[in-house]
Amino acid sequence: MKKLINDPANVLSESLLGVAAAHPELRVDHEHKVIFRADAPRPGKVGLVSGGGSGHEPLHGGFVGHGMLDAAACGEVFTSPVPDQITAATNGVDGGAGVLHIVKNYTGDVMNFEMAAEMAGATGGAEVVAVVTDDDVAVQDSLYTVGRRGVGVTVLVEKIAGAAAEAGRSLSDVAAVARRVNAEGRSMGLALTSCTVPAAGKPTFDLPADQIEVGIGIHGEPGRTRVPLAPAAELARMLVDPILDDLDFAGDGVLAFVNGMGGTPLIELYLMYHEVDRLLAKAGVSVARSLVGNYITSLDMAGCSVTLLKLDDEMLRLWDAPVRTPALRWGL
Amino acid sequence: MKKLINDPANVLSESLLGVAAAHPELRVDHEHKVIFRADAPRPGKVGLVSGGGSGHEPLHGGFVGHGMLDAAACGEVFTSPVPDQITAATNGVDGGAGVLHIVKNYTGDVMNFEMAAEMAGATGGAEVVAVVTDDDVAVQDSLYTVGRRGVGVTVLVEKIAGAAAEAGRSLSDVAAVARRVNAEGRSMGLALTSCTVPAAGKPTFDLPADQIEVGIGIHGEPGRTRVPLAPAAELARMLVDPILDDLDFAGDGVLAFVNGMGGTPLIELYLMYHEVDRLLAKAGVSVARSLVGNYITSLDMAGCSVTLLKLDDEMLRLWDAPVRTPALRWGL
Amino acid sequence: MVDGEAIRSWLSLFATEVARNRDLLTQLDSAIGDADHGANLDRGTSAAVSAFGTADHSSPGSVLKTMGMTLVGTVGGASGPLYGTLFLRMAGCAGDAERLDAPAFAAALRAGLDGVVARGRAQAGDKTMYDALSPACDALDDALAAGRDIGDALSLATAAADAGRDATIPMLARKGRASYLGERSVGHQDPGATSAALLVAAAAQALSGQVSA
Amino acid sequence: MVDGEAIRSWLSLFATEVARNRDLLTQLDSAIGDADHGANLDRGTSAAVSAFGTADHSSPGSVLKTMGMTLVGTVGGASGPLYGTLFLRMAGCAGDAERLDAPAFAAALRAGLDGVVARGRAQAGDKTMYDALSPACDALDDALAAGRDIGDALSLATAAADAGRDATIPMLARKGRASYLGERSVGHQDPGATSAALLVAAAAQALSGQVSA
Ligand SMILES: Nc1ncnc2c1ncn2[C@@H]1O[C@H](COP(=O)(O)OP(=O)(O)O)[C@@H](O)[C@H]1O
Ligand SMILES: Nc1ncnc2c1ncn2[C@@H]1O[C@H](COP(=O)(O)OP(=O)(O)O)[C@@H](O)[C@H]1O
Ligand SMILES: [Mg+2]
Ligand SMILES: [Mg+2]
Ligand SMILES: [Mg+2]
Ligand SMILES: [Mg+2]
Repeated sequence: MKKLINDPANVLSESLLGVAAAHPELRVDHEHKVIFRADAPRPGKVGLVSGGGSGHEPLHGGFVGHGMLDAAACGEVFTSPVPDQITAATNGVDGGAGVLHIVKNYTGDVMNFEMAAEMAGATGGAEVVAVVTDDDVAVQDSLYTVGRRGVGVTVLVEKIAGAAAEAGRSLSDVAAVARRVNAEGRSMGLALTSCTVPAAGKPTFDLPADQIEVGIGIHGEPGRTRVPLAPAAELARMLVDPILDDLDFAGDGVLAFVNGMGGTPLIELYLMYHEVDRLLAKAGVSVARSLVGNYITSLDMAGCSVTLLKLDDEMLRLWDAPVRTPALRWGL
Repeated sequence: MKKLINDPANVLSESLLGVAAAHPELRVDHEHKVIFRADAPRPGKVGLVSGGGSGHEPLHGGFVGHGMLDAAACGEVFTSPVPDQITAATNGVDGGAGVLHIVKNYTGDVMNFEMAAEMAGATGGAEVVAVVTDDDVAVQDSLYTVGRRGVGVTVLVEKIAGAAAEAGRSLSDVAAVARRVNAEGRSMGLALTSCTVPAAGKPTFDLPADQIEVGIGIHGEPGRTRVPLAPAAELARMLVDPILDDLDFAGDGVLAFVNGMGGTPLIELYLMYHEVDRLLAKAGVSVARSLVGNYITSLDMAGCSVTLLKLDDEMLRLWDAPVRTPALRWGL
Repeated sequence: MVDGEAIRSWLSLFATEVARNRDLLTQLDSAIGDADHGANLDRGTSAAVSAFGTADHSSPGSVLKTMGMTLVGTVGGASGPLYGTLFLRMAGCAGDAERLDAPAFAAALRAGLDGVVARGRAQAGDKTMYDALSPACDALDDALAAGRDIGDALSLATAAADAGRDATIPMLARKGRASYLGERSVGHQDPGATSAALLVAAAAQALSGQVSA
Repeated sequence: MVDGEAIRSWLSLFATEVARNRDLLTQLDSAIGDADHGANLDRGTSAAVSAFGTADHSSPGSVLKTMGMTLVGTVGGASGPLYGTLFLRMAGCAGDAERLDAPAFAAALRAGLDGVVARGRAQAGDKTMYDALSPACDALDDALAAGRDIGDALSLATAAADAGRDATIPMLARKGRASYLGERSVGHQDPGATSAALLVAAAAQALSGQVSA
């Protein structure tokens, strides 16, 4: 394993020291491993808390700031944060208007956020509403399973709900917007290589030089199927087709998001964006906004995911609203 | 070789199609492979042109926009653009106030930009001044060699000179600022892995699992020395010490820039930033601004570089000025 | 009778076994999960052993509560809340009693299992820790009902847990990360069922002497 | 006498040899450069062969100009301007002449070499294409001065270019990317000297018959 680290056990805490040093506009609670806006809590504003396992950077800590999250609770690599961390985040952003938890749909994340919310309820803490993201069409949903994973749409939920909260909307409003974004968004990803979890010390899975994993999540888990490596045009089809099969994206326009898994260079992501854009044009789906880059990653994994979000006027306005975070910034 | 591409020969042209599709605020000349600000040329404003081999994204195309470059000429992967491309870029941004060429110090880049400038001179084209960046302390400078490579400081030159041009400063002023940034900046990089050039199809060099290359550039070339992999704290010393040995950074404050080579996750870059920050504090160097992320990359190489820039008041003001490009954006 | 000290030796032994099997657990989790079960659980059980050093262990309930709180507070992921809830529910069931007799211990373990189900809604055959824990509880109850002593009963429970763990191999996962793999989850042993079997085996080893005493 | 057609066959043969040795050139450039010399040059020489199809080849100068312009316009990197300048300077020296005799051809090649030096400021021993081209020019001049025919002279030039190419192996690079490696550049053959030796060998093969005709 080749990484820019000291002891694998300290990757997260030492990285947070770097975040604190590089970003005076953020405040890091090193004991609880929570990244806050320096000006949190903002009285009267709904507080937005997200969090999850680390290793997906810039998600979530890179999305803390004006117009997006108020705090991110950082679990160990690929391990959801514990309730104490989420509670510290929740209390730290509680400006009296309630707190929204944005939770990716993984058993661990859901349970730890639930336990934190139960504690907040039991101790008369902030009013908490949770929105769970589950946009990954690779996972067959059914009554008997845990349902789809939360992946790329999480970034869009954090941005759009963040803008709604910044605009002073109520907790139930902000939660409704967040749920709508999740409901209208779908994702699908593929991996060219595995990633290496620092504590594990070797790649999570072995992938022969001519094979890829399709239908992966963001935790280095193997995908739904292993298929031969193919040209980008074909790979784009493997990602876009299941998304278009799952939801009708005809309408005013979509946000098209091509996301890198961490180890794939931008030149390839833009090439993929071109292929995705072509497929959407062919399918009669018009693109209103785009996002290309490494936003929700899986450590050093090579690969990408595609997320489409069906925008309405309100979502579009909130997407365009100013945001000022380490990883997403405009208008400020 | 595992890449999100179709034919290795078309990586650049297809990626540029993606850039054009994703960024309506840019205009891409696909024939010449030049990325322009959509509003170029800006009458009365000094035009900023940079360029070089591709594979370093977001450099340079991701830095085209308000407050930074007016155009980027995109050579094939790791191959400087040809004079025609540079000429097309130069003519396309000529608003009557002259054009600054920002050239990284590589034989190929320097010669191709020189030939383009000679042509502009011979054909009565725009007044062209070239500034060559050469900040890499890994390379021993001497009268008999080609001198240092231009690496990380190039990003800072483009931002700071871009702000000066946006403010309406003259060509000689903008060039002077650019030269000052280059003169006050130093960089050093290391690689944990090689990168794979699409046309070559396999890694440029083999690196055993316990070895790293120190003193690398941005073209996947081997470094000055191969040493055993070490903890991040030690790696940071290998990068920071030669920089501090080369230039006295005492003063008002530096811009500390930890750059990823493309395949290294952000969590590691922030961890490295922490180590760098500690070393600077110990050396009595105060940090006024920071930048952490993948800004000048080497395809999928894992590794990082450190750049320090000794800021003065003017540079600081120009660094903070609004910028709106795909990869660096604030204040707008 | 099981006192606080006995519970402490059980859970300390579990911690030792988790540390010893850390790489195995992570490797199993690499195949069908995210390669962290060993690191997660080890972080929690080590923290619990440290906490035992200073915490109250005058009663089984207090030790179990320390264990549960520590796991909830340090493990994260799916296994943190699940194991945490298991021990917290055991603590709740044990109450302030200074000692638990065999049926009381079995009842506490059953309460813990119910907590796991309440939290994670797993059913038999979902390919989770439930598939090792549930047969173990059943075997323990049956053996005690049949008049076997606690040592025998815990040995039978261990065998049942091991069998339940092995039975996860052919299962198609319906809960946890392995469920994302669909058919590809078949043929792999569940990491959580594996750690759960270690927990039961540690009980057999640590408690059978104590209880018969 | 060398006419435009002969120059065209020389440069076409060079293109074929570049294509055949593309991987070798890139591999040499991987060791001490950036792994693109084969791809770069092949892109340029293939483009030149296409350009020959439509361009004027009534004189050596016109073919050499097409070659030089095409390389400058398609190769990029260091070798594009250098090889481009070499052929453009050859074209300038050849002027409008319909045929070049052996001394005129040698003079044109020498002018090309001077262009390479003017552009890249390489000196003997810097570990560049100069180290193959310069001995080739010297050998060609010497052989012609000694009254040898062009076929023999180009053979001797080829041997000199090959020897010059091989001599780059122990050199410490002072120009081009390889110079960044310092001591580590020692022990590797320079890619540009390797392609330059192909150029000279192609001349020997394509021109010796023609010129003696
Ligand atoms: N809903 C559930 N009910 C019971 N056990 C579960 C459930 N979901 C997951 N598990 C158990 O948790 C184990 C994984 O734990 P761990 O790897 O620590 O957490 P994570 O899956 O969050 O990475 C699985 O092997 C499984 O036994
Ligand atoms: N200043 C120079 N003068 C002569 N030849 C040079 C000079 N610099 C580099 N070269 C030649 O160019 C070759 C490399 O060409 P190429 O790989 O195509 O360009 P780049 O180095 O820009 O990637 C070297 O092997 C060397 O022979
Ligand atoms: Mg996990
Ligand atoms: Mg090159
Ligand atoms: Mg796991
Ligand atoms: Mg090269």
